[in-house]
Amino acid sequence: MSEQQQEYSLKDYKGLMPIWCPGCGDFSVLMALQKALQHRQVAPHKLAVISGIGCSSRIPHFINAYGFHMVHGRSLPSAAAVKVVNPELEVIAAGGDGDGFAIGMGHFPHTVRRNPNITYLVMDNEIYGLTKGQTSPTSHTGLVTKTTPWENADEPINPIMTALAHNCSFVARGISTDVKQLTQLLIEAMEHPGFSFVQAMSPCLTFHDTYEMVRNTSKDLPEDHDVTDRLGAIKYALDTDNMWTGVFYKVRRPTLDEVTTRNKLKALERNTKSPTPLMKIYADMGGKVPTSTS
Amino acid sequence: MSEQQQEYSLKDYKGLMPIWCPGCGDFSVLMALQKALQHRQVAPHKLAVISGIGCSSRIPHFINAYGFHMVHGRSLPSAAAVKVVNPELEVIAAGGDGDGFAIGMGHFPHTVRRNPNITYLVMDNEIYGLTKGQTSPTSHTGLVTKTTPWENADEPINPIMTALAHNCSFVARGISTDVKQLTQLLIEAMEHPGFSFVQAMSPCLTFHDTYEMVRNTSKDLPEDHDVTDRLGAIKYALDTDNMWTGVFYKVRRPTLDEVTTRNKLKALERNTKSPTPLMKIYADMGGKVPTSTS
Amino acid sequence: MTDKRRKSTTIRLAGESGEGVVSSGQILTDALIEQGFAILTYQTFPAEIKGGHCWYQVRGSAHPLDTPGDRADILVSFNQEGFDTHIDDLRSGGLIIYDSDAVTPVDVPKAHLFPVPIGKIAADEVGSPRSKNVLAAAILARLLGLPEEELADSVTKKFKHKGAKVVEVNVKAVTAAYGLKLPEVEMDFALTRTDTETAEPIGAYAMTGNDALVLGALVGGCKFFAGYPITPASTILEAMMRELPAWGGSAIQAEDEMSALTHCLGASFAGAKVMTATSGPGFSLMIELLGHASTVELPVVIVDAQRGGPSTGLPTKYEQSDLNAAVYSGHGDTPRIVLAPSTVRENFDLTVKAFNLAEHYQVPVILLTDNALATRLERVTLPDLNTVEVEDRILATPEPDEKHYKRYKFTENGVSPFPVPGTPGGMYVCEGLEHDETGKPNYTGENHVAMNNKRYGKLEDCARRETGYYDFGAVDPDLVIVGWGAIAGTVREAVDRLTGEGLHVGGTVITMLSPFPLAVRDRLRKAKKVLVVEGNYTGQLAQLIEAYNPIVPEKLAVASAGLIPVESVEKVAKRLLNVQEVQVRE
Amino acid sequence: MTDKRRKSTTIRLAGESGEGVVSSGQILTDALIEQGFAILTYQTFPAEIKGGHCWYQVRGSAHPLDTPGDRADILVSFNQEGFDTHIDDLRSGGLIIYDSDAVTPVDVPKAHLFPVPIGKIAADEVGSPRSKNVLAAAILARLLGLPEEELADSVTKKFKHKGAKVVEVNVKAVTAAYGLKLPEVEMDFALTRTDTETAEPIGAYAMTGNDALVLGALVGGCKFFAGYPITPASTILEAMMRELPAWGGSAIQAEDEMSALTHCLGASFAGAKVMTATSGPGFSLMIELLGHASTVELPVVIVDAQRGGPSTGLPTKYEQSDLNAAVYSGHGDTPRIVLAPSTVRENFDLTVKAFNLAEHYQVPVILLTDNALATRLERVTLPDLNTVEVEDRILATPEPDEKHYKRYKFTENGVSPFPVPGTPGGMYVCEGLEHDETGKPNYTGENHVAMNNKRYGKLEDCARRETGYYDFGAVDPDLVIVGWGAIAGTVREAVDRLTGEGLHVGGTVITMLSPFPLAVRDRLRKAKKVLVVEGNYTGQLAQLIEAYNPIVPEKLAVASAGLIPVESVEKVAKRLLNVQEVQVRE
Ligand SMILES: Cc1ncc(C[n+]2csc(CCOP(=O)(O)OP(=O)(O)O)c2C)c(N)n1
Ligand SMILES: Cc1ncc(C[n+]2csc(CCOP(=O)(O)OP(=O)(O)O)c2C)c(N)n1
Ligand code: SF4
Ligand code: SF4
Ligand SMILES: [Mg+2]
Ligand SMILES: [Mg+2]
Repeated sequence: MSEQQQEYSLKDYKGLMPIWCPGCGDFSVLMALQKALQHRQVAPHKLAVISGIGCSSRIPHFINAYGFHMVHGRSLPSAAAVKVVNPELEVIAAGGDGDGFAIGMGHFPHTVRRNPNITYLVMDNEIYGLTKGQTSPTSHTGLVTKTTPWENADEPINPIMTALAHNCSFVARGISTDVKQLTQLLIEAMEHPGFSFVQAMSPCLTFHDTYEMVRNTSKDLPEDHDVTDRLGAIKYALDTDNMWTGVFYKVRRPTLDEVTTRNKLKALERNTKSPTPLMKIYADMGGKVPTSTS
Repeated sequence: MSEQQQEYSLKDYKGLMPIWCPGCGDFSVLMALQKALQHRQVAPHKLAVISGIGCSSRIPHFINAYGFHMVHGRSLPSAAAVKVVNPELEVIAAGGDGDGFAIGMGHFPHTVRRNPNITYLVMDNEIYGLTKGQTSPTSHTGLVTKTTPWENADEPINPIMTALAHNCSFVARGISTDVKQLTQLLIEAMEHPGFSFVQAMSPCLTFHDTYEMVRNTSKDLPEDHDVTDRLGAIKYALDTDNMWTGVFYKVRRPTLDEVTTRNKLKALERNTKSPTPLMKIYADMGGKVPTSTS
Repeated sequence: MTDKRRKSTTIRLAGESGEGVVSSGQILTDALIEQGFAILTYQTFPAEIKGGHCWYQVRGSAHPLDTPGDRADILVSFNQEGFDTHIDDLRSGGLIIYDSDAVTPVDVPKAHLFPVPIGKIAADEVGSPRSKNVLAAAILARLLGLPEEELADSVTKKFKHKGAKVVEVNVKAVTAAYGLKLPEVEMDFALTRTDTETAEPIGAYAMTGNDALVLGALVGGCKFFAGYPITPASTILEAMMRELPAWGGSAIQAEDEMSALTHCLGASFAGAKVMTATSGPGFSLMIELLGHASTVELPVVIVDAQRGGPSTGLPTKYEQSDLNAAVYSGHGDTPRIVLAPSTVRENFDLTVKAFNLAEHYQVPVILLTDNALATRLERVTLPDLNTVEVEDRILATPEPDEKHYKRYKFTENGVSPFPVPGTPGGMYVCEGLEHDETGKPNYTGENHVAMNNKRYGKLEDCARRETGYYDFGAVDPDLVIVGWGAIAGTVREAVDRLTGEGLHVGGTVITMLSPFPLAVRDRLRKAKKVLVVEGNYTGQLAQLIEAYNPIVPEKLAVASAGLIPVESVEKVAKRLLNVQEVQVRE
Repeated sequence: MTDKRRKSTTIRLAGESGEGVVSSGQILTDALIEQGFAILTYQTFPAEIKGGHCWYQVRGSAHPLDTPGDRADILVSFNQEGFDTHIDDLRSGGLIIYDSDAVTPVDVPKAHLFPVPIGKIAADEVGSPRSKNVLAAAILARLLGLPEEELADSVTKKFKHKGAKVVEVNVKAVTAAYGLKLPEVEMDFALTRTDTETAEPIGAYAMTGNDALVLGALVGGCKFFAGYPITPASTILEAMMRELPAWGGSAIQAEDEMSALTHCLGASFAGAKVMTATSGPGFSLMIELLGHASTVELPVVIVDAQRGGPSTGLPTKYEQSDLNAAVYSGHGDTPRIVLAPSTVRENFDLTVKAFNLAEHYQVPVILLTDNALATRLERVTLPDLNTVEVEDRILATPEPDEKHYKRYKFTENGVSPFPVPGTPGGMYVCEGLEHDETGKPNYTGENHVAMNNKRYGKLEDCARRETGYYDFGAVDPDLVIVGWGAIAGTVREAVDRLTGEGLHVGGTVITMLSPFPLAVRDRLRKAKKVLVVEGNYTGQLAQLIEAYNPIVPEKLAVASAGLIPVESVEKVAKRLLNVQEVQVRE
């Protein structure tokens, strides 16, 4: 491999053998992600994949990369911090609909607000897979599961709408059955500077087979959809007849890593004239004050 | 008082003396709430006010009612449960922007989804008051506070937009300086069957005086705004030039308490023919099986 | 040796998840249940959804059982991994049944081999490869002495809803199994009911620990439940979602564990009896709210069905390592009651008690069960409802125009009558800041001391009223073996065996971990030696006993993703007693 | 009596929040600092934003101080409540200064009264009602022996930024104060510097505990911080937001405490030294993540600045009741290190140590401070940077094309070299499920035992390397008084006084609560009596010592929203020694 150092093949992104059920949508999502990584020639050792808990959240093990299997629902804050500390890494947060929009819901809007330059991939099967088939926040109203024997009565979470509500800087939806489009979306998401949210519809054959629903309702966003038009994107997000796929919205805002880097530069510059209170004491103690030129 | 049992005066809603700073917007919000309660002649002992932690969240003490001062950020799930257990109570959840949209953010969309028939009043001062002036999730970009000496870089949370994104069944905004309108909004909110969200702009004189901003940008929603038009409401919510006040949106969905009551009736009816597995054992043990007619 | 020990047979099935290991075990278990035998099972699933190694153990007897058994009398293995992994756990002289087309037995000392081409018979003779499970179950049933017709009946009942064709195939599998030539084995696996008349009742129901717990909650008056799925507590949530409406209550699937407990606190504030159920990671998330419940004095039952920790840990494995978390978690001085059932029946009883204590003392009660107890199927007796005591909260009866109602009134035992919202004159604020008797915030030292006295006074009263442990074995023991939770069955069985050998050994099972049952001290002090047995790494109960007792208990603390074998306990006990040399007559 | 005790004067100011109580105390404190005296303050704010009773205490001396003093030598009260609430805390023979227009002194035994129409002088004579604070400060400065010009200089410096007019008014207030006729008092309040040459250095900086802690973190190499505001840890967050960029790092205000710690874990995974800071309620929310850090073996420093608990509790009061939470919280067997500084200087030192231990052992380190320590201003010596040891994480150096890198490699002391993401060949999954050496999930019993051994092995190594406590007082003590945290100063001062009276008393301050410093045992066992002093209700340290030691320590556990007075400790100590009769010469 050392001869082709510069060229990563698809197999360079393969980790352990996935342990998903045969037919699980997550296989295709994993494939799309690996293809996107290969397309972008991300060095595996410069890649960090961070997930929560769930079938889908097992994904770090299946990719040859630095992985972090966080607790349930908290992939985003750690992924954002990884990027802050090391902006050179390609950082992917990944997980399920339960992980992201039930227990993890509190972190999503705030990560969107801070806009770290990372990609967030949600494998949405509208069910809790790992815990064997309970209703999830994206399960549709009326669904009967182990935990809704009297029918699910809740309005489902609309992840695309949620992202748009908080002015998420990149919002897209793909489906596991269209690996080509999903690959393209993931490439675009990684290339976008800022927080990129990709919802991948990824059916769970074992506990809630949504293949038919996905097949019947998914539709590419029209060519002429203006990805800078937030209200236009919202209209497509709210459409209950069609499950639109493609890039809904894209906007350039300062990223969290840009902001923290900018603050550092500002502060280091100020150190030369007026160091911070504790920096003064540090200098007294014999410490060397860091400045923008040092 | 026993002679006028049926008539509650404003003073019947007064609890302890508020301990807010002179000039705090929360005084007016409290006044509006008490007026709304009086207008609706809610019996104080049939009223439950549930809050989180913050200056604003002290409000249960200032109202003559059953109060619950929860931990920081978690008024909503407890308020919803109060209503489920006792649908005859008037249930108000109240708190601040930090309480509701920082630490409490995870519960807001899910409470909206379940649609309990309660009113949620957020006193939004765009700052953390009680902890003495740190940036809050609704603080505007660029704000300098004790925790953002290098300027707040985050996109603020838009509470109205957030509520609309999750199809909240009643969405309104008022301002502390217009007690009359706010009273009216609160009356309407309480009357609406379902989860009613009221954002009350309520400046913090001590740490972040937004009186001027509120005065200069607030504007009544036009008469002809259709409150059943979600997309129309979203347009007003996204307007960055004007801070629109009034009812943005209103929709009738089954409420959580209706759903739980319906499930009970369904289940009790079924008990007569086919009791649940554990109910069968219970009957064996000598228990009386409850039915819809018993 | 068997004279003192009651006859039982332990069977283990092992193979790849999805191969029929569990269903085969369940068919056998169901048949044993129908035939009126006591059973106790132990199962371990892979944490993955599909695939992975799994095994199922069932012990049957005509007498009540304390454990699922250590070593198997019969091992069934469908594949090589099952054979290799479990062969060492086969009792010497035991029998191993294996699929002769999938397994090559290597180096099996002191065991009898029974190779059967299970897969082939199922496919060729029975005509359905999926009938492997019935085939294996039927071979086992035959070894256990069940008549062919009875098993056929049981299988028929089980598959009836799948149609006549499926029933036919499976009955054919039974016939095939009963037609096989069995090997000669000196051990007699058949379950006998010779002394049924003198035997203790084995109970009418076969239930899992989780089901017994839910039944206990419903009988105890639970009217509100909120929970978030997590292994092995999900089945409690599922049962509650199904059952509660039929019992006139409501259940909610929350967005996380904090929301679950918060919902419960709201419902409790509104006057309902409430419960939530979770496992370690979810319990850790509830800690702030647990302290809140303690401070605002709201009754709530919190079930922690423990699994292997720390962190996400070993989600499908047994472990008892949340004791410290249950007893000590939470900032500040935070009183709570902690109960730990150790059998399926105790899961019922202690859940009722948990509700009674929560309501009586207006305090959070943590019920510590574990994965073994949660998932095991055990034959249990349930009490007549008339004998089950159910306590309700002491309600306040304020004057209708009372002002500043004293919700937190100081009383003899610290319990203040509770005003249900809706009651005229009882208005107060349920307050998590330190407060005075009316609920008004108050930060003076005197008040804080008085309120701590009030809150802990309730625990002290509880410690006086409740025993919180029980003893068995020798009256004046040289050694007391102490256990809690699922491992207590192991202690019971060990004490049984040791006393059967004439040794002066007693057992103590602690069922209340907080407030700590101080009377236990006397027993432990009097004993020459003390041995604490628990399924965790650091010896949490041992440390807890030490924290309250100036004695040094010996520890046997093992966290190895499985129950500690009775044998290990026996061995350490003998070492402590210096009786290694004692001759055990075979 | 004063021969053994060093000369100091303790002043308490009390009144309504916003009346100038705190600013007056601060002016005096600043002047004392400028004049080179040691100071140590204690303040308590109302938990409300405006209004409420508050008080400020400052003790000055030419010698280092251990506590802010029990009883006041001088009490200043601006209103009646201040007078009534604090009069009992005035030393017999002390002086009470009060606003004669606002206070009616009732029944004051053994105290000297000094009525001053403070408000009136400020309004009429000085010409500004707001100058009350300077006026009071100047009266106190005069009593403490500070020359008028020096105080005027200090006041000028302080108000310079507010313009010449404000300076003028305030200097006038100083003049007015120095013109007052003082009462005759037998006690001499003046601070003297007679023996400066032999005195211990009192240090160059007056810092709060929180500032010292932040400095310690920065010197220790902290490069990432995330936190959520909470009293009394908010000032750590604020300082970090301000400082970190200037030190080349980044700080984030998170949306809650779980996000804060999660951010930190991500940053630590990426290779940075990280810290978060909170108080009890926030700490309780972090428990699941604390266990995660422990399992995935990521270094992180978690500050819990304790306040009164449980629940939201007493947000602005001192209490040390999170020991159990720090040591035991979390499901499963979850190793962590817990350090507890007891002075502002130790806040610096132990924060550096916290980073060193976190990085060395790749383990979460909890730093338990408290409200008293966090907010007190204390004069401290800081070390020369060259003497401060800073440790870095042991980094992995994998082969660039290594496969299945063993992130969790078994080693002698359990510490495995750490691969920073970006390093070729080091790819692994940082895993919260139980895992093998490579990070791959593994649920076998053998692996779980081995990994528990590895994780706890690190703590055992730490217990061997670190002392974790220090002793003082009598060499062969009849009684050892044990303390931790802010209350340790009280123990030091008590031991000082008792030994000064010829009693054989020793002191022990425990600075590491986990792993428990076992060597402490020997000292405690040798002592005839042991007394544990701590600011909580249940006696958490006493229980912890007992959990690890077969001895019964006596308890003095008080949670009364204030430091336990030295006097109380003295009294119990004497009772234990049966020396009530000992004559103390005045
Ligand atoms: C704190 C906590 N609560 C609950 C769980 C149990 N749990 C694990 S995965 C999961 C949900 C999985 O659903 P989703 O995120 O949609 O992933 P999927 O399995 O469907 O891919 C739950 C509830 C846990 N591990 N931790
Ligand atoms: C778990 C927890 N974290 C932090 C705090 C500290 N805290 C109290 S109130 C508050 C924020 C208050 O802001 P907001 O909700 O906007 O209310 P306001 O005071 O502005 O009305 C914070 C951070 C707490 N009490 N509990
Ligand atoms: S349970 Fe569902 S989500 Fe999980 S691996 Fe199987 S198919 Fe996929
Ligand atoms: S600090 Fe601000 S929000 Fe709090 S009481 Fe004062 S003005 Fe109101
Ligand atoms: Mg899912
Ligand atoms: Mg606010």
